[in-house]
Amino acid sequence: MPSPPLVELKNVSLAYGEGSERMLALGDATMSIDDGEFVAVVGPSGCGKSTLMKLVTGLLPPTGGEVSVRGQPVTGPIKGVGMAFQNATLMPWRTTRDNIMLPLEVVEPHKRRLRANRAEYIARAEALLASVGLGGFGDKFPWQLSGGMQQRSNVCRALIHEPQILMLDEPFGALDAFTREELWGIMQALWLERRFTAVLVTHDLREAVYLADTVYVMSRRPGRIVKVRTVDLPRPRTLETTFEPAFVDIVHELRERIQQEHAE
Amino acid sequence: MPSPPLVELKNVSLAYGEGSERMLALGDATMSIDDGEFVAVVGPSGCGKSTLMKLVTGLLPPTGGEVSVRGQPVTGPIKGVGMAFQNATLMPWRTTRDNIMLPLEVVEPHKRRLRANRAEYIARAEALLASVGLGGFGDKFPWQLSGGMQQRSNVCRALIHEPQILMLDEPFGALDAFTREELWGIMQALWLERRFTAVLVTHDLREAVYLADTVYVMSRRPGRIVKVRTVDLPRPRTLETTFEPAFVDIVHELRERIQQEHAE
Amino acid sequence: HADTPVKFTLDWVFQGPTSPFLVALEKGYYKDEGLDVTMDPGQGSAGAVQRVASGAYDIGFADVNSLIEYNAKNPGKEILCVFMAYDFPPFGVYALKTSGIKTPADLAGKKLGAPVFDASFRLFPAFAKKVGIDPKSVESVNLTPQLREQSLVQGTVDFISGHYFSSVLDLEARGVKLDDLVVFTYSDAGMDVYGNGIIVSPQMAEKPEVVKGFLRATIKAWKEVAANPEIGVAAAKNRDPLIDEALELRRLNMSLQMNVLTPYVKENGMGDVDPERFARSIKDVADAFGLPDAPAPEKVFTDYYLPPKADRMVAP
Amino acid sequence: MSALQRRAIRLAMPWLTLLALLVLWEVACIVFHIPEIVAPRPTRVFEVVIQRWDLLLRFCLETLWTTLIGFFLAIGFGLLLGLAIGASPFIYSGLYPLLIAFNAIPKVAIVPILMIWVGIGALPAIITAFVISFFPIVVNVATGLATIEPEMRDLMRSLGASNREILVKVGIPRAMPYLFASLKVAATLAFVGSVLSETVGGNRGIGFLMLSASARNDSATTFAGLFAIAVMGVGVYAACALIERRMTRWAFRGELVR
Amino acid sequence: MSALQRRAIRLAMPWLTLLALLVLWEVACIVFHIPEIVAPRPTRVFEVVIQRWDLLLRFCLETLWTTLIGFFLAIGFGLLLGLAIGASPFIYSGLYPLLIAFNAIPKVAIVPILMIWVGIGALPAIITAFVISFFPIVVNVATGLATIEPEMRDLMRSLGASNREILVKVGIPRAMPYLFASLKVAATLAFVGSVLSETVGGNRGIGFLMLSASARNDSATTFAGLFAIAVMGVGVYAACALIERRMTRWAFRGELVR
Ligand SMILES: Nc1ncnc2c1ncn2[C@@H]1O[C@H](COP(=O)(O)OP(=O)(O)OP(=O)(O)O)[C@@H](O)[C@H]1O
Ligand SMILES: Nc1ncnc2c1ncn2[C@@H]1O[C@H](COP(=O)(O)OP(=O)(O)OP(=O)(O)O)[C@@H](O)[C@H]1O
Ligand SMILES: [Mg+2]
Ligand SMILES: [Mg+2]
Repeated sequence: MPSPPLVELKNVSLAYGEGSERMLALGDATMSIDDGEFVAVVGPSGCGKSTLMKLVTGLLPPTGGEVSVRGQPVTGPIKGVGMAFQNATLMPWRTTRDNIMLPLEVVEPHKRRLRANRAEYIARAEALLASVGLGGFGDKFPWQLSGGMQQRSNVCRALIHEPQILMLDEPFGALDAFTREELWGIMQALWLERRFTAVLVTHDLREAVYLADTVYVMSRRPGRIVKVRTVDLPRPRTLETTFEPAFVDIVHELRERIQQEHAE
Repeated sequence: MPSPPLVELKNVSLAYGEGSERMLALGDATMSIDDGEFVAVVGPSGCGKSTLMKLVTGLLPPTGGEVSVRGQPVTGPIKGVGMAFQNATLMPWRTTRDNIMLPLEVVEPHKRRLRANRAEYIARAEALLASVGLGGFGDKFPWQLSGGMQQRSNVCRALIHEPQILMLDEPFGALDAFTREELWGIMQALWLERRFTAVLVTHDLREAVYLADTVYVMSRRPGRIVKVRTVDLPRPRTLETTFEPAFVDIVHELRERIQQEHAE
Repeated sequence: HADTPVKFTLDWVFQGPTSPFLVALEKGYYKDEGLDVTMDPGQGSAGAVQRVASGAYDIGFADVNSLIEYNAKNPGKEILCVFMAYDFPPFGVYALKTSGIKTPADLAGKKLGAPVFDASFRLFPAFAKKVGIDPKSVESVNLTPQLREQSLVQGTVDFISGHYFSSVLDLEARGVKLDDLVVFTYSDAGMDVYGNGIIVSPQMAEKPEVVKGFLRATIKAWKEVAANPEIGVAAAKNRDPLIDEALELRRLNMSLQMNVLTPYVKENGMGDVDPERFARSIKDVADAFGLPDAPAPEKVFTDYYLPPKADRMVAP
Repeated sequence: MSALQRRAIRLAMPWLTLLALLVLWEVACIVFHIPEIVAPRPTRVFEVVIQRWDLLLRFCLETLWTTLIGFFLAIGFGLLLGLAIGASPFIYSGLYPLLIAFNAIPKVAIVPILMIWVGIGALPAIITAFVISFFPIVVNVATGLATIEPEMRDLMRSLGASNREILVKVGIPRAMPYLFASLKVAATLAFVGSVLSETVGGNRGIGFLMLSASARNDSATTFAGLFAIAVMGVGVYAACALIERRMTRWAFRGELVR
Repeated sequence: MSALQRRAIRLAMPWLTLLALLVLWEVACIVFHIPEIVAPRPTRVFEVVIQRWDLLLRFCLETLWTTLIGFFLAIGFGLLLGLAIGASPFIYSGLYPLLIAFNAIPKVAIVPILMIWVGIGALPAIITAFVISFFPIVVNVATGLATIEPEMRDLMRSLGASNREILVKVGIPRAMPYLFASLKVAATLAFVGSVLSETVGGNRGIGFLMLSASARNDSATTFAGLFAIAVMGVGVYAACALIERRMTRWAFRGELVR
């Protein structure tokens, strides 16, 4: 018997604003994410992907339908989440290191352990920074970093407390192809090791197929799920995998579905 | 006799901070951009591309070397520039329409004409918004837009006053492939029509080759220009062009040079 | 055993006329009576009455007319005056000779400037009646003490009211000689109200030994100051090192001559009141203040705590 | 709790706290036998308010308009000087210390001198209200400007905007939340200023009324005056808060206070 | 102009303006024959300062420490209450109007009552300084909190942070520029408060010195007192500004004032 889904969305819709300002951002989303599944969401700009992320983590209450996590309806922000928002929102008054260590100050059990094990945690932060190519930048303030560097810090902050659910909203958009592909590898390794549940929003179909078990394609605003594609390529996937026909086929299939959406 | 270059950088270097905080962001950049040329700059994240943009437009004074525009050394922000910064920096107190109309309130001759011809300018703004797929969003505030929509507004703001020099810092990073390719077409059409000078920073090599006459490849930080590649494909280029061997070859050539940079 | 603590408030800052209290404090006369007195400057008589009424202070030095008003408005909670210091009040109004004001009758229709809490100002209606002008015909303007004399000099107001020993000296400091002034004191107009006295809180009134001791010590000091005003000025100088000794000496002498060492005091000693005159003055005051009914004299003043007459002969 | 209930409670809250406070005060007066001269019972004060309604209103209106004129002057000049200080390092370093020095000086000491210069009446009250409420506006506007994000400035500079344009297009909107914060302080200070001036000299305004009442030992009327000032202060604040909500909605878009 | 020159001018500016002002004043006094009792010439005031140096210093120190205690209390409680108001809509709606009302009331009217309660001396001065400087801090901190970017709040909420944690990790740092802006106002007001209390009652502090000097028509000493207060005010401001630069460098990273 398969384990029950970790996150379940049933006919979820969301409208921003009230009265004449009311605008439907997410039309009718139904999806279920298993524990330990890596999910990617793709779709045109403005279709409600970021909104979907906020709904899943309970940051926004849906205006229609139901969101449940581990069978419980979601009423507020759920626990054990690491989220990399689309805009980095690093705190300008903290150094980069302190920024990525923020979750450790808030999330248990790290919060409890932080004071006693500070050195160890700092080492962990430094290692994480180094792994994304930001070694030595821990002491800089976020506004002293380039756009891509801010984005990488943002990802580090989502990872550092080893969350069970990882939400990544276009995490690599501002990076060059090579840095990006390197980070795919790092992300996959992490996932293989820890088997957290991950939701990735991206515009890069190769990225989606490389990392995900399931890819959801969304329609234009108001967003609906128009296609669900399981990616059953064996893990670990490598850059070579991306040139294999099976991989390329999936990318093409997704591409076509989106194009259709776009042409409408 | 060829016309003298519009923008010329001679051994330009830039260091941020002072004393022990001092950090060389741009090592030694030499480039010259002709009037009406479309230039693309690619390079790894954090190599100084955004810094280069600010140097060219005179927003930052170089710490070494010399920047000159039309033969004159640059001492302050130069005129006739439209710049789309990497972060959208839309003003939260203005609606999207008012945001993209900001240059009209500041830049001559529009500034002078704005009051009398308000309706006409508003129509122009609306048309521009519609062309990037934001028709009907003029009345929304920037914080009511999705990330990709903010980025498109940002590009609109750089275009609306028909600047002679257009600076685009990763303008399409947060867009899906189709929207992005559509915008390439729009951008090229604009360029063909007005023949402004453009500098585009991007991580998408296909984007660079599609749009640019010349592509500059930068090294890792501190950035230097390590390769200059002229793209002599005929205009107008189309999406079909991107599948032609000549196009693909250039992309591969650039890709290899960057990879080499990355591997170091 | 420890000395009884007593909190004492003046009606105004430390100056020559109030220096006897400082002399008593400095020379340890209060201490000799077993009292531990702390002394603070005040912000006008009304304030001093309030301070004592509220129990924040045990004993105060205040204008008895203020006290009459307070007692009239707070029946059952009366504060008693136990010692009359100024047998004649220092109240008066002052104008410049150049203004053309010659007699009190000329004040009608003119503009009066004074702090609203100034006793002379409050009693002006009674004075006006005495000299036969309609108090309503006089426009009055509130002026803080710092402004009062300056406004007269500048002509912002036609005349001012205030304590004689304050206003005359303040005007002099602004270059106006006594000869250039028209002075109408209230006592000259036949208004024989009383001036400042020592008032005690109800709690303190129940400790006669303390009050009596306080009065004995104060009178002793007053006697010395009357004989030798310099020691008063010296005590004030000790307390407030910035004062101008010559000026304070003049102020003190003025107040001694005009307000303290009156013929009545020379004859009957300091501190007591003439019952008949006192009753009359209460009526006058109640009239001027528009009080519904005048308090009985024994609800305002008592001679219960006074030392024997022989001990109160302060005149040198 | 439904949104409606929340809203109702929010509207009722100030009245409830006020009521609680007054009841507490009344009870304290009775229990501790506080003499009326020290602090009259609220019921006594309300009695006076009702009895002397017309008188209070007349004096209040005198105070209100002088205060408002001073307040508006303070907004105008405060904004201008704040912008100047925020925009120019020389004006900043030249004027700021002097402004601070001037503001540390208690106005009580200045007002009599002022009256010697300009006479007695509404003018010194307006000037005092202006002078006292001016400074918080300057400080907050200057801080608002100084904390402008450099990205915004770069954007404007890339368009070739002059410093004045940067100030107008970015500086002023950006400083608005700071401005409105300061207006709450400035409005209350303006009342303090005009009332202060009225107590120092003249025979107009609620300050004069209160002072002469206190000289008569009529503390109920003095307190009625205090209440009246408080009510006017809250009125002006409410007006500011209303405009604030309209003009700086963007800054409060994520309000903790919802 | 080189950076060094700029810096030198910036440092010299306050002194130059001060000097200009004093010279202007001196000249005005001489030209318009202003009597010393109205406004003494600055040279006269300095004469007094030099003559009575020790005395002034003693009274100043008394004032300074009461002011500082009141000021620190105001920072502490102002921050707390500002956070409470910024964090809870109920506290906001329940307390804000009352605070406004209280602040519109001139403290001159309250201090005598206060003295009746707590007696005379340093305590009422501390309380007055506290009460008067408290409000700007509350308003600014509350505004700083209310204008937190919703993105930051979402980030904290996604980590499961409690409201208290959001307040501590985002609210407080975010409100710092607002806090420091208010401290400049609060510091000057604290001096106004303690001096006010000293003039109302007691025999300590520079306020008492000024009052007795003015009762004696010794206006040169009164003005020397004013100068002394101004100097102390600037001193406290300078200290605040120094700490501000250290603690909120991030907010001023793009300063117009460079
Ligand atoms: N304001 C600043 N203060 C200090 N250092 C800075 C500042 N801005 C940028 N830098 C540093 O300069 C270097 C180059 O930054 P820049 O923004 O030019 O990179 P970039 O090439 O645009 O990178 P990306 O592709 O990530 O946007 C980076 O190492 C960055 O840390
Ligand atoms: N705070 C908000 N208030 C009002 N409307 C909003 C708000 N946030 C988003 N929207 C609207 O909701 C829609 C979906 O936004 P969302 O950010 O979810 O898009 P997205 O799929 O993440 O797009 P992108 O790929 O461009 O980031 C958009 O049309 C946007 O205008
Ligand atoms: Mg998004
Ligand atoms: Mg960049």
